[in-house]
Amino acid sequence: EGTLRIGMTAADIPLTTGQTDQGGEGMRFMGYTVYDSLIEWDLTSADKASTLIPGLATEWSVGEDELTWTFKLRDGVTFHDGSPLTAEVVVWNLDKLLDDTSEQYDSRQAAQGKSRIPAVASYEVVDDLTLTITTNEPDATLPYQLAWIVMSSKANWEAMDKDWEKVAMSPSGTGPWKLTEFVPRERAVLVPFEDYWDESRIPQLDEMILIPLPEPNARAAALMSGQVDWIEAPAPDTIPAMEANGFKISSNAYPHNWTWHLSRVEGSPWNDIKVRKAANMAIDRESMMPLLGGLMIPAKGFLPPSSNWFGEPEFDPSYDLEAARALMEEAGYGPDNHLEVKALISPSGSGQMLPLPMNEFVQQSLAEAWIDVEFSVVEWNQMINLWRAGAEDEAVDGAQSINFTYFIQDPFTGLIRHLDCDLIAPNGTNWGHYCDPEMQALFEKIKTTFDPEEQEAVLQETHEKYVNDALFLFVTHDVAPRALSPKVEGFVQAQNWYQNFSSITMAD
Amino acid sequence: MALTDTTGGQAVEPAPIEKPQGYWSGVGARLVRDPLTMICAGVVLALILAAVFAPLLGLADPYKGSMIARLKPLGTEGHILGTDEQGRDMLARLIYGGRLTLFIGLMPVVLAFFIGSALGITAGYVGGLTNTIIMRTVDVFFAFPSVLLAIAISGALGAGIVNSLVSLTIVFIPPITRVAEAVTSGVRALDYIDAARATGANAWTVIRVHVIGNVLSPIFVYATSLTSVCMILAAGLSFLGIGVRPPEPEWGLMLNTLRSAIYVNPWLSALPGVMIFITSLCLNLLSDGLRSAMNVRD
Amino acid sequence: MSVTETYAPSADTGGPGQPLLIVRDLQKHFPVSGGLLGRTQAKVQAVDRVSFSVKKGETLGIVGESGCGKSTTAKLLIGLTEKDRGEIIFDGHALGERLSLKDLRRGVQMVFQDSYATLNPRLTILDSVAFGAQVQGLADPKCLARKMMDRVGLDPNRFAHRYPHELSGGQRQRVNIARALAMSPRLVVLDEAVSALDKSVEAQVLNLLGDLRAEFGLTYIFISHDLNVVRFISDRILVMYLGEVVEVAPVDSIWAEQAHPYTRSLFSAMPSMDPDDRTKEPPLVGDPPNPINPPKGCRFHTRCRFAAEACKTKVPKLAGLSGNADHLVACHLHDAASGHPKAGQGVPA
Amino acid sequence: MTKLLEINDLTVRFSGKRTVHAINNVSLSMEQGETLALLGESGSGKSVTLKALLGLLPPKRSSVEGSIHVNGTDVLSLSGKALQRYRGAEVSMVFQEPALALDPVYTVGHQIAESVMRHKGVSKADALSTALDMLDRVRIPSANRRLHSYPHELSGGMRQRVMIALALACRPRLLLADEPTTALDATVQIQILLLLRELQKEFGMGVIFVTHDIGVAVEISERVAVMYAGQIVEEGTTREIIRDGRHPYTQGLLAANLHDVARGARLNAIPGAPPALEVKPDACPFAPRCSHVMPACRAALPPMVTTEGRRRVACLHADAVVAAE
Amino acid sequence: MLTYLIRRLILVLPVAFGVSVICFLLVQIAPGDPLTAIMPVDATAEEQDAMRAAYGLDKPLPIQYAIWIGNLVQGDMGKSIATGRPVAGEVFGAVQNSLLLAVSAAVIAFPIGTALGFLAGYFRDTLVDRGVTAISIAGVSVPNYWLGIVLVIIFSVNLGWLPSMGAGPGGSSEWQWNWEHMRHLVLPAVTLAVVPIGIVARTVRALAGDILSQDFVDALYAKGMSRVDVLRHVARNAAATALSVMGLQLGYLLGGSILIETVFNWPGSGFLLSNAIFQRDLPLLQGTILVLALFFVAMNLIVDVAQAAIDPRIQRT
Ligand SMILES: Nc1ncnc2c1ncn2[C@@H]1O[C@H](COP(=O)(O)OP(=O)(O)OP(=O)(O)O)[C@@H](O)[C@H]1O
Ligand SMILES: Nc1ncnc2c1ncn2[C@@H]1O[C@H](COP(=O)(O)OP(=O)(O)OP(=O)(O)O)[C@@H](O)[C@H]1O
Ligand SMILES: [Mg+2]
Ligand SMILES: [Mg+2]
Repeated sequence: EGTLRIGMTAADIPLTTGQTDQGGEGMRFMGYTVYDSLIEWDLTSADKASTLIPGLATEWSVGEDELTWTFKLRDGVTFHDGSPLTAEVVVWNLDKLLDDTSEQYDSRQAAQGKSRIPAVASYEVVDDLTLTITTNEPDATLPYQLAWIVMSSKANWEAMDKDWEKVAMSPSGTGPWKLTEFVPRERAVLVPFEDYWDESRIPQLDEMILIPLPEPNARAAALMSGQVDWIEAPAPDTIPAMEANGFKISSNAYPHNWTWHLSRVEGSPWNDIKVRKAANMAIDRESMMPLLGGLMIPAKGFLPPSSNWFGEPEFDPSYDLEAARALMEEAGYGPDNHLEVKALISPSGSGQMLPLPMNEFVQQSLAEAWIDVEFSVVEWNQMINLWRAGAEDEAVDGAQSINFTYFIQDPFTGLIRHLDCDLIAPNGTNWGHYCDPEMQALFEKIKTTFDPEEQEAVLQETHEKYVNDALFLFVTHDVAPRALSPKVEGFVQAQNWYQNFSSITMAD
Repeated sequence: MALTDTTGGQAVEPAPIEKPQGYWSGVGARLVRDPLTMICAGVVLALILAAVFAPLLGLADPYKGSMIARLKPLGTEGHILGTDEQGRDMLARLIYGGRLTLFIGLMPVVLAFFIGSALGITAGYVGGLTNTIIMRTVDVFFAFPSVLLAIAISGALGAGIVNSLVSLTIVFIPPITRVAEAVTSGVRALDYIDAARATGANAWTVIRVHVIGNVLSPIFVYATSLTSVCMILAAGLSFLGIGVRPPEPEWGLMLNTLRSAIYVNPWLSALPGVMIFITSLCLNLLSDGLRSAMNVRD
Repeated sequence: MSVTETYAPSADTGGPGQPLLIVRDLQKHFPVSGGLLGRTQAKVQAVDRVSFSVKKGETLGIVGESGCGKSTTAKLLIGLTEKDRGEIIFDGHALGERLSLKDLRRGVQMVFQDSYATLNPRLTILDSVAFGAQVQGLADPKCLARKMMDRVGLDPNRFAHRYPHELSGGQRQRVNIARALAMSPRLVVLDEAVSALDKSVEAQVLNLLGDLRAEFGLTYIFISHDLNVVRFISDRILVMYLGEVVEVAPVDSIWAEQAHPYTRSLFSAMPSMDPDDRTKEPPLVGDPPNPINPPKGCRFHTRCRFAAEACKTKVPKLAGLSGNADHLVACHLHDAASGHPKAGQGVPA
Repeated sequence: MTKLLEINDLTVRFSGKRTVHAINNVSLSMEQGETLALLGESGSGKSVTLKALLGLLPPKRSSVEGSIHVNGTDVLSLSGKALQRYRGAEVSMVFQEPALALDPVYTVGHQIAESVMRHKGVSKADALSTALDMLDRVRIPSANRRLHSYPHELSGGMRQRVMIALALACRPRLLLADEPTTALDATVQIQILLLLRELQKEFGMGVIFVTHDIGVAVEISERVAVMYAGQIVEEGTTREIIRDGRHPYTQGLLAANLHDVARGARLNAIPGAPPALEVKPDACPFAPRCSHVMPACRAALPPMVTTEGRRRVACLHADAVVAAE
Repeated sequence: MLTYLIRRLILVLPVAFGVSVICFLLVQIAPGDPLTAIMPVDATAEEQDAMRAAYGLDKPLPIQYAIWIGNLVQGDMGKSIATGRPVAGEVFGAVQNSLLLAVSAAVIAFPIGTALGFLAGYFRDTLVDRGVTAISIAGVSVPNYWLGIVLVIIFSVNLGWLPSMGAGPGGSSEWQWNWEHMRHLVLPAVTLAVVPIGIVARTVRALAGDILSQDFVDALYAKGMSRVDVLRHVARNAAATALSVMGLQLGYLLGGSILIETVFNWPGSGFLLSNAIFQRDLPLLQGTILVLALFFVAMNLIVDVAQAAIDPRIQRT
């Protein structure tokens, strides 16, 4: 019933051909709506952290060699164009991303998808509904990786003269929503796919319209003047006015953090665990709340406290200035001997929340513990480059930390990529050049523990080490706020980057 | 010495030595008699002085905020003009903000005035091929509307004070050059230039003594009329996020960062806009006043 | 110390017999651009084949209709406009050979018509007058300027620090004269120097010019379109038509007989001053033709009552009258060999 | 028969940045069909007199006193439609700079026709044919083509002919000509003067011809009024003025004309310059420049001495000077 | 007239060439890597190189320019890095929307500005004049992006009369001439019109004042013309200059609407440009600027020709 108009933060409609761009928001609105992946996130509950569930694959298992995975596909799934989903189509989709000699190779989708499945070495059709995927080394995180990869229709691509440009205008997936209208940068109209394989997820709405509205105030004004029914990431200061006018604010914990990634190169003051702990304890996270309109979860570790992988770390980074100062004194600093550090921050950036005021707050807090922070403010794009370049790069100009917000939804993005010795910049995104044998062993263990429950235990152990060693400056977690018109009903905000829109209805 | 009186009686009355009244003192006198212009000059001067001597005014630290004291309304004790989204004192930020705003609002015009005048006077006086080269190049820049050019250059260079200065200076050189060229070739055609050349003076002397003095004031008046445009544009760049970077106080940027506060405290978030408006209004009026004061012939 | 003592013109080199200025075959064509690519399409033949000489101490008057090239000639003389062709010889030295432009400008000065436009509005009178002397590196230019101002009847104490707009037209023209004289020139070119002035002021300035000429031994080229004024001040008169010299003669001679039909028309066009004998017929019809494409042959033939076939093709030469070699005229009627039906008979009455 | 023009005690003062007493108690009268030259130096108030006659002075910045009657109509009391009917039909004007007095963006034909249409209420076509006829009368060659020319396409003399055609198109009773030949060459000037003379006879209108050139006045007019500092200092027939100018200023002007002056002789120039008229003159305004000045001249305005007929002189020496000659 | 037209057209060529060079160089001076924005943040160096080669960013500058200009003359402005779609299509769609906005603003601004300017010029130095001068100075002094925000708060958020963003309901930009769509135009067009109102009023005032002080106005009165007639003459005299000022203003409106388009989320060229800047989408940035600049050049040309056509004083050979 009804039309839901959504104001996105993206400046453009995400890539419609399959593998989306525009980060998490892209997957949220154009990935998991129009498409499905073999393995998906469970988005039905608001109360617990989401876990992986079967998607287009109904079951999967790894062989004795710990390298070959076998996937059984769901029977009877059809694309919006009517063509059936088969193992051949899945392989075709993987080639689209990984095999640049294949006809269907699409550099734009590959740019988005390839790096998500580093473990995949080869794949093969077994029968119509069975395929195998072989990894280059044992890697138990493959299911998480595959949750990134969505399946587009091969038949549609062929019908569109094998031209991805044309596919973009009229794409076809297996997802609960069909794209019927697409005006770049302006709007995309999604309607329910009545033949969706999961009847419980057939959308109740007549239409869902996506509108890019990158400017926060334009979003707020659009919502309040009734031009859209839903906006992503309302600016905190607009929230009271919205609530006063009857708009609803929906928010929930999800795997996203706002942190200072610390440099561990030689000479960095952050190499001293006392300093790291002191800094963590110097921040009064509760006092930061008003700045964000209460829409934050104070960090107690790298992952949100509600995460299944949080574990039970001994170190509690909660505010304790006395303790912090004591630690600093132990480390050789004091009121007359401040520690001077340089920090990279950026004035804006996707998902960065309110980087300037938040960083200034951190700066003031650290000053209380005799840590004087000098900011090096760079533009967001530049910041990404510096982040890739690593702490040792000249361009970083001696900065000893970088302020970043991380998508931490799976073992790789959540834990491994930040501290793996093999991913030290520029090979990967271990910005701080951290390398610790113990940690390395834990990462190895994650990849080789194929039993989900055991794996969870290892992940917890890893995160405990993150916290106990105070490897980051843990500050806060975003809660993915969105403002909804009072007419929007039935939305359940999952603890995830992605959301389920099928349950939503519009009141009259 | 015996001179025949051909003077026609002018020397009849005793001749008191007349006080030399220079051109500029004349302009000054006319300006002083123009109340509106004087008020505007006062406002602009006050802003500039406040900006320059901001540290001596005993203001709050414009960079130091407090999360508890965010977005306090106007008239709050200790924060007459309230506080911004980070709890920083608005009065202090507006005054310190004047520094950067006026700097990147006025400096490009000043730079462009010197560069453009030099180019335009050269083109206008020398003429010929030099003129063609300079003016055709200027024509190309004229093909870009000023806002577009400023945004394009700033957008390409990225945010930052220096980049803003560079892009705005580039934007304002062509119009000033064009005016300078037009004025100079106009003056070049006047008889007094011929009269000066007829004395055997070289080109540089003629330019220095006879051209510059006469072309500089119209160019200057024109340049002053650009200051308000430049200031609005500079603030616009910051507003777009390609001008001054946070956390520097700058009116355009403050306008931007306070935009969402409009729902909390509309008056507060209007303040930077009001400052820009008042300043550019005064600059415009000042420029008009200057124009009429410099017009010797009436 | 009197003004005369400070007046230090360059030394006379050729003796009194040597003309102060000889101009030969001067030509200036201004390009007019137009057409598709803005190329030069036509030329304003502003000055063509102009030759004359000026004796030391005499005043040569130049008359002619508007646009006939009087000012251009004047500007060519002091190099303000670059000549296309021709020779300028000042006191025996040819410009460009033994005479530099700067030296020429020291010896020849000019007073322009529009007294206002020739003064820099941003300079005080004193600075304007002293500028030339300063440029030429003369000693104490300010003092010299004050003396010159005094000499032309402007009390330096009152006027030195004024600006041009604070002066009347007559006073400004005095300033212009003072400025020219501050350079101690030997030849002064006066381009319509009194035309813009009221009659009563004009008389004052003419008196002044006469006095100065006597005092400093000046030579004048006096350009005007007022025949009465030219007659009053000149020794000889040169008549121009469309960029060319049509007649040159001593004043009395030309007043007695205008040898060229154009000159005659010009003289007849003067208002009569006798209420009982007013002009009956306009001596000429129509406006002067456009100098962009002047008529071929004798340029006056389109308006000349006596024009014959020869006039349309053949350019008349400037030559002395048979009875009066000082009286030069360029007309086929006076040239027995011209082929004009009435050649050699002179202009009919 | 009513007088063509009757000006009584006209006084015009401009206020604004500077106060200028431009016209001071000027009285003047003209018979039908008479030509009068208004002679005087720059700033003596000639143009202002003509503008006052047409009600063209800027109403906010000028104050006008006295009276002006043209054919019995009180001009100063006219306004609105009546004023429009009067201007151009009863009295019309030829300006000094025809290049400036013609609207540059309309063809000359249109500009003449416009006037005809307004006063005669005829159709545009008829008005254009009247315009064509007028252009013919002022001897413009190939008038048909010129009808569609813009002012800038014409030479100076041609433009002035157009101005005259425009002014005469509605057959005014009085033509005001403000230095119409000053900007022209001598050869063209005489053509225009003769043309005006001829047209004046043909149309039988009165003409006021403003000039500062005595020679021009002689060529065109029967009578001459000499103006100085906003006053008429002498009036008489052209012959009287030329042969027997009585006011020292008139004499000075005659001498300055250089007609019949020996070459190189010293001129008998009037020294000094006219007064600025910032205050209303309460003595003879010419006194500071006059060589015959007496204390009485500086004490009060000299009376206007009317001698035989309509001849008058405003000078205490009016008779004495004659004796001295 | 035809020769004039052709000559003006020929004169445009070097300017257009210069414009293309500037547009091309403009993005070359940009620091940073244009691909940053579109690659997933953790893309490898190898993947980045592949991307770079795919976009031809690995070739030397002159060659890049030659390729770019070569494609350009064939109507191919390259593909947007961010969206992969052809730049030409994106830009022309956006320019249409901007043009709609600019023309609407012009339709509001020019008559109002002209009327105000005429009034002020005619009633020079009176209260009317003062009032108009005040309005026009305020108009050119107001930062219009700020004014836009204020108008949104008043008319969209508080009063709810007019929409605050977009070019049509539901973000749709398929323009239709109905109230549903035109409502969206009101606020941005009015905001954008404020500056040109000021400028046109000032220009027309000066023009009218100048013309009214010319001799021919006296001459018109002298031949018995009424005030209305005189005003007609004044208007005709002012037309050429006023028109050229307005033509240029229209160009400025088109090129200068970027701030307003950002405030109102108007899917025009300015909005596109600001996206291109923040995404470092070089081909798009180049293309947008180029099209806008060329449009401006064309506008100048039209203005010149129109001016020559209505003003007999301008040489038309
Ligand atoms: N710089 C120039 N460029 C082009 N044409 C010129 C230039 N200077 C003069 N002319 C033309 O040359 C011709 C002669 O001009 P000049 O000024 O010498 O005439 P003049 O006799 O002094 O006239 P006037 O009496 O009006 O001063 C005119 O047709 C004029 O238009
Ligand atoms: N509109 C005006 N406002 C103020 N003063 C004016 C105005 N018009 C004329 N005057 C002044 O009135 C006086 C007479 O001017 P008018 O134009 O009548 O002189 P004129 O005799 O026509 O001189 P010219 O020969 O120069 O045309 C001058 O001092 C002039 O400055
Ligand atoms: Mg001349
Ligand atoms: Mg006059």
